[in-house]
Amino acid sequence: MNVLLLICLLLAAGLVAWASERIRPNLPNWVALTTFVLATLWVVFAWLSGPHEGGLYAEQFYSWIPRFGINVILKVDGLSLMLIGLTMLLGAVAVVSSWTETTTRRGFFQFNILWVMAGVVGVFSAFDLFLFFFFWEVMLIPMYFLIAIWGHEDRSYASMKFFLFTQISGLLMLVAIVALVWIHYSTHGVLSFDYHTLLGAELDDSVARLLMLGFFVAFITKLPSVPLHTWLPDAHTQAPTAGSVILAGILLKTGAYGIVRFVVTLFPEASRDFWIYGMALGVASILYGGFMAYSQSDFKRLVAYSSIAHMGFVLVGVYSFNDLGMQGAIVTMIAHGFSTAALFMMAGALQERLHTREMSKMGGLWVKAPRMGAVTMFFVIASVGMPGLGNFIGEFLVLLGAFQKNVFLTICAAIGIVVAAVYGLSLMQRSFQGTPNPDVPEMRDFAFREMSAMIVLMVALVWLGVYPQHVLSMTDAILPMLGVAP
Amino acid sequence: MGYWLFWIAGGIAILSAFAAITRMNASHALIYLVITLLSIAVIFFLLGAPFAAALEIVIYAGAIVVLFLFVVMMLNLGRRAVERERQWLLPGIWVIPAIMAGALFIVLGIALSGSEHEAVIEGTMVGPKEVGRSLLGPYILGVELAAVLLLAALVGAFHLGRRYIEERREK
Amino acid sequence: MEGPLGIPLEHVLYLAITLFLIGVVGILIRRNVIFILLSLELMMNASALAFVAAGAYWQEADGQVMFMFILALAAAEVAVALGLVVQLARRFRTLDIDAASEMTG
Amino acid sequence: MEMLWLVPALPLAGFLVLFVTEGKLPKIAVACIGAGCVGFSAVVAAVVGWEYLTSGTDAYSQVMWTWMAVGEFKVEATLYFDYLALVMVGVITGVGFLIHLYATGYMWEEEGYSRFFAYMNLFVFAMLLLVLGDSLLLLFLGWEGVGLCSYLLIGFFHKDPANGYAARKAFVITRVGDTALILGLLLLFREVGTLGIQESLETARSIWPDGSLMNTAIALLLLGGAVGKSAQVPLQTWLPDAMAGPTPVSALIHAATMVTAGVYLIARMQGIYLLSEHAMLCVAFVGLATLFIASFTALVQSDIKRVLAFSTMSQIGYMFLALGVGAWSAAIFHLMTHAFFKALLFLASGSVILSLHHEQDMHKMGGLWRKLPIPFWSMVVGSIALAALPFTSGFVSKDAILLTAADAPELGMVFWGGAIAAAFMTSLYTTRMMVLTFFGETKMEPHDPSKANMWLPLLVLAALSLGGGWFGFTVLDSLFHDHGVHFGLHLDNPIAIATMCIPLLGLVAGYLIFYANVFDRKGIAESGVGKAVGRFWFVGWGFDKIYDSLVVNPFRWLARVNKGDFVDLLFRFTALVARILNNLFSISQNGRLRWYALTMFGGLLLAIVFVAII
Repeated sequence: MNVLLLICLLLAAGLVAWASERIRPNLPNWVALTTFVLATLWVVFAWLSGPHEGGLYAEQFYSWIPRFGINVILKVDGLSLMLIGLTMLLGAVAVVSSWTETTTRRGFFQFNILWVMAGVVGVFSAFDLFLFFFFWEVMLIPMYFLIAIWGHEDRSYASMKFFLFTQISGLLMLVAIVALVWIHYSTHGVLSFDYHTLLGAELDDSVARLLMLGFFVAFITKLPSVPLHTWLPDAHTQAPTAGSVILAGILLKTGAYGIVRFVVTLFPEASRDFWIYGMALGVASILYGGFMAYSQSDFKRLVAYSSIAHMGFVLVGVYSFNDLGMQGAIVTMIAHGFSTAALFMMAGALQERLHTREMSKMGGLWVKAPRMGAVTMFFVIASVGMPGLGNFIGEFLVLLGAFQKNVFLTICAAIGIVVAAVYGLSLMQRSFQGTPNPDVPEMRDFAFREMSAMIVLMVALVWLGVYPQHVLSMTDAILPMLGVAP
Repeated sequence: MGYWLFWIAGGIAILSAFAAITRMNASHALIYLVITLLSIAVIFFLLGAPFAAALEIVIYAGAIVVLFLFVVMMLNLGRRAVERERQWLLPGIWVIPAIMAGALFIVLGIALSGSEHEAVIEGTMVGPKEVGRSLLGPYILGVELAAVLLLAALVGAFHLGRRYIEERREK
Repeated sequence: MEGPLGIPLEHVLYLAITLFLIGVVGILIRRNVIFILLSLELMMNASALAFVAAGAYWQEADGQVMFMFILALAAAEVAVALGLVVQLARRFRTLDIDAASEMTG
Repeated sequence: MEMLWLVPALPLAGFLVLFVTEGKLPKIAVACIGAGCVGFSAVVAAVVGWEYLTSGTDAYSQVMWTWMAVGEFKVEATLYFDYLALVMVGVITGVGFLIHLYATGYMWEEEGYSRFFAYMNLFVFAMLLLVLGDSLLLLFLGWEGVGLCSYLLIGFFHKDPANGYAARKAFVITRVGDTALILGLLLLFREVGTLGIQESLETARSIWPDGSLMNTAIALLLLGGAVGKSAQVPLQTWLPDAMAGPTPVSALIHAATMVTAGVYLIARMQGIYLLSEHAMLCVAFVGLATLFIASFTALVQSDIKRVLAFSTMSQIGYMFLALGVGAWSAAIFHLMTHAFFKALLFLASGSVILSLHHEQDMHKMGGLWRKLPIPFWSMVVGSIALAALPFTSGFVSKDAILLTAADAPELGMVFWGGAIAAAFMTSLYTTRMMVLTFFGETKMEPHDPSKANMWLPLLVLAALSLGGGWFGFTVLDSLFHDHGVHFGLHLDNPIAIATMCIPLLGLVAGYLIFYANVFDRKGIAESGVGKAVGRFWFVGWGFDKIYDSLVVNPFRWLARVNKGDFVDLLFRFTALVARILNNLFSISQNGRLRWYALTMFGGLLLAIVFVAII
């Protein structure tokens, strides 16, 4: 599997999709969908054919700017492959979900989606810090366009907020990257942005802590964790459905991935000393996110806050520094990708039908659209953490891992499960159950197109919940690399 | 001798420059500007830069200011413009610029008088030949850039003027 | 020209400063665009004078080269600026520079 | 016994079929699938049980697949079948099938027929997984699964927001208990290193031969889970509201099976509890408190299903008491008999309710005994079993509990006294319920909807309620290896005689008070003290109010106040400062050329002065 080829494919497909709008307005959708389905199959094929020596599924090296030690180093290990697979699958789902929603400038719309995805794939596979930062920015700007052009009523505020938060935190990371490279250069005399070279950088404790914080802040902004989360509810709420799906399903994962791949490994000592803060932030996210989710009356906003709570589990898991927590964090990332993406699709479908996201204007929708009700119920239950579905596996493993580290914080995190039940069921009650709202017009139920996307996600969640071993064994091998004892 | 010539020309330049910025009638002001330019040309000549002096007269006084005059004539300002100038140029408007200019003069004067050794210009002639050598030698890049600048100005001026002409034609 | 001229460099620079400041004051007190451009020409000449004086002091051609560049600059500036003046006069029916103050922050 | 996996798989298949067909099947097919798969499951369970009993092995386990494995943490999806599982599976599939059968008639007229049976089948699947799972995590899967189905079925009539509220209340409150359970699992794994039930019990015995603080902590955390699920004090408030669900649901989930999951959990983990006296004591006191509180509350309810709900709570309290005093077999036995007679009571009351067009207020019923003979006689049988009149199944099991409790060291008489007082109250409220419902003047004219599929389960359950006690003598006593539990009649012991007679006394008292009106009942109820006490009992001793004012209302208030997210204020403030500065500076950006020139000149002046000074 050649990752660069995959990225180029996505970039090229973006251009083709943009151009194809002139032939027929619906053609960009087909181009994007085909690309994502093919890419998904490609990833699945790579997965089935197994890793090469050294546990890598792909490895590419191209010289880029040799003078500064910047190269195109792309590697795909189990974690990366899984996240890339998730990305491609959710890409297809996002395209399906916005099939009829977007009516203006579809070509440019799909172009942006494809380019975001290209950036994300790059982020998940770049093993050169400069390249990583490059892709980090590549995925940011099309996303900004997606929100700013096709968003809802408050889009300019939301997109600007999104942009500023991620950009400023990204700059912090850039500073940290450059400083790290410089320090490595001044001690070893080798100017290199290569991840594996930089792993050997010898840093003072205080310096390492500062640099680690630079990365950490960038990633928890993206994750996001309390208190840097406030861009997310606005961005999610205002983004078009596909944008929300991508944001929640994938872009948040880049933050988590960054922590796992870079913060923990590049600064092992500093991160280990930092565990209590990381974990506490995670717990704060869980509780505060859940609490805020309950207080929302906007369907999408509620789901957005619930994402914060779920990503808190990731943070807790990573900072438990053991195999259970780490694996739990990874499974949570994947499962959250599926469940929340589906809920955002549901919010989008409701908005398309009812032209509102306000739950006080819904109520009793089950009567009108039983399929949508059942599907929503499924995903609400999944995100509440029902055993047998993916989210539970992740959250339980996280709790199990965290419990070894700190009992008190684990208890607080476990309370988050109760809060999840409170907001999840309140979402269900306010939108689909209760007295049917007489003001709600007749709405059509899910048809084949939407249902098939949902079924894919449902099957994925059940699979993850009943047999998570596929995912667990893929990341098992790389746990030592992530600084976690197996 | 040269020194006195210099100050005579310089005094004329200052006086006429002052007159140029205070006149109400634009044409008169431009004529005063020409006088300033000519006195500066004299100074150039005294300083041993005959080529610069010639260009000052030919291009500055001869071409640029004439261009000004053309525009002034084209706009056909007349007596009412003079009246309006009189209304605009109130005595109060002088205060702040004058204070600041005075301050700057004092500061620069202090800075200049601070130097120890006497720097005296000998007045040795540096002729067109040296200037040409220098221009097309080390400064060739500057010349190219100046050419680009002039081209840009040409295009810009053409663009601005063309719109004017077209709009007139429509009327 | 032969022989020692005997003009102190400072004096030439005083002259240049004086002319420059007159130009500045001109810009600040006039509202008519033509006068502002005229003041601008004065300032440019003042700086050109400083260049040429410095070049003469060192007995090098560089001062005059700079003068040439200033000349080119002035020519370009005048060409565009006068085009703008014509447009301004047409559009606002006045030469008052304050009339064209729409480009606010 | 290889067919064991089929037992849970059949209901799951039923659920999947009903789920996928989205209610497009005809009702008759839905009924066949819904009840049929549970019936088949019961048959398979019977076969497996028979093989198990005849094989003479202690336990049989069936590994299906490795659920997850991370480092040392490994969870197998394993089914484990032993005596305890046998009883539980028998109750779940047997009683479950009867209730499904009943529900095919009861729900016939309702919307969402298929959805109902899908949920019911899913419930049976989850419940079976709960009792068959050999890993605590698998148990937890079933545990949450039944909680989910309970939520779905309580809120089955989702158009009424009150039902939705009751459903959410049930789910959230049990979730509180579940959180304790999860923490228990975490602690167990940390201390013992496994979540396999048998494995962990063995390890616990070997590493804590004399018990330890950790052991007690684990036991108490598990108890927390059990308390939530089994509606015991202090997490009991959800059960009465859960009666918003259709009556078969109340019978299956909120009487016969799910609410007894806590009892099952403690019985299953008895190895942990046996090592900790304090934990045992806690279990006993939880049971005692619940049975006491609930039986008083049941006396003043007017909704027939709420009476039964409080009665369920108090009966489960008996089971907890039994667990607490170490009478494991008596607890499980009472679980079984309670499943019989409480299911019977619910189904019979369901028939009454259905015939009165969903009227549940007992004060509006009366005089129905002639008009609804089958429900009436079923209720009579159920009532006497509930009141533990001699020779009914309820008597056998409850007697065993009370006598064992009386034998408990030190606190024996406390346990016995509390329990027997509650038993008296049980007779009293049962009588009241029967009198109000079936005797007196007829206030509403019933229509009898009874069909064979509805009265047949009643008959079977009535027979089991009467004769189910024989299981205790014949089978159970020999299966559980705990001795010192008193099954049978003990006429030589005054306590035993009192235990037998006091329920009878209650019956007589009930007859005198509610039927013969010997006392001025109204006068007492309307006097100041009577009113206050009545109200206090009626609201279930005020637990709801306490939780509302301590937790629910503050949470809601905070949620309302903080809807805008106060953290965002920080960032909004930053943005505001930037905007104010922007406005400030854009004043200078006024588009006036001479102003710009002046400021430039000023800046130049400053710069030169600055340089000159330096």
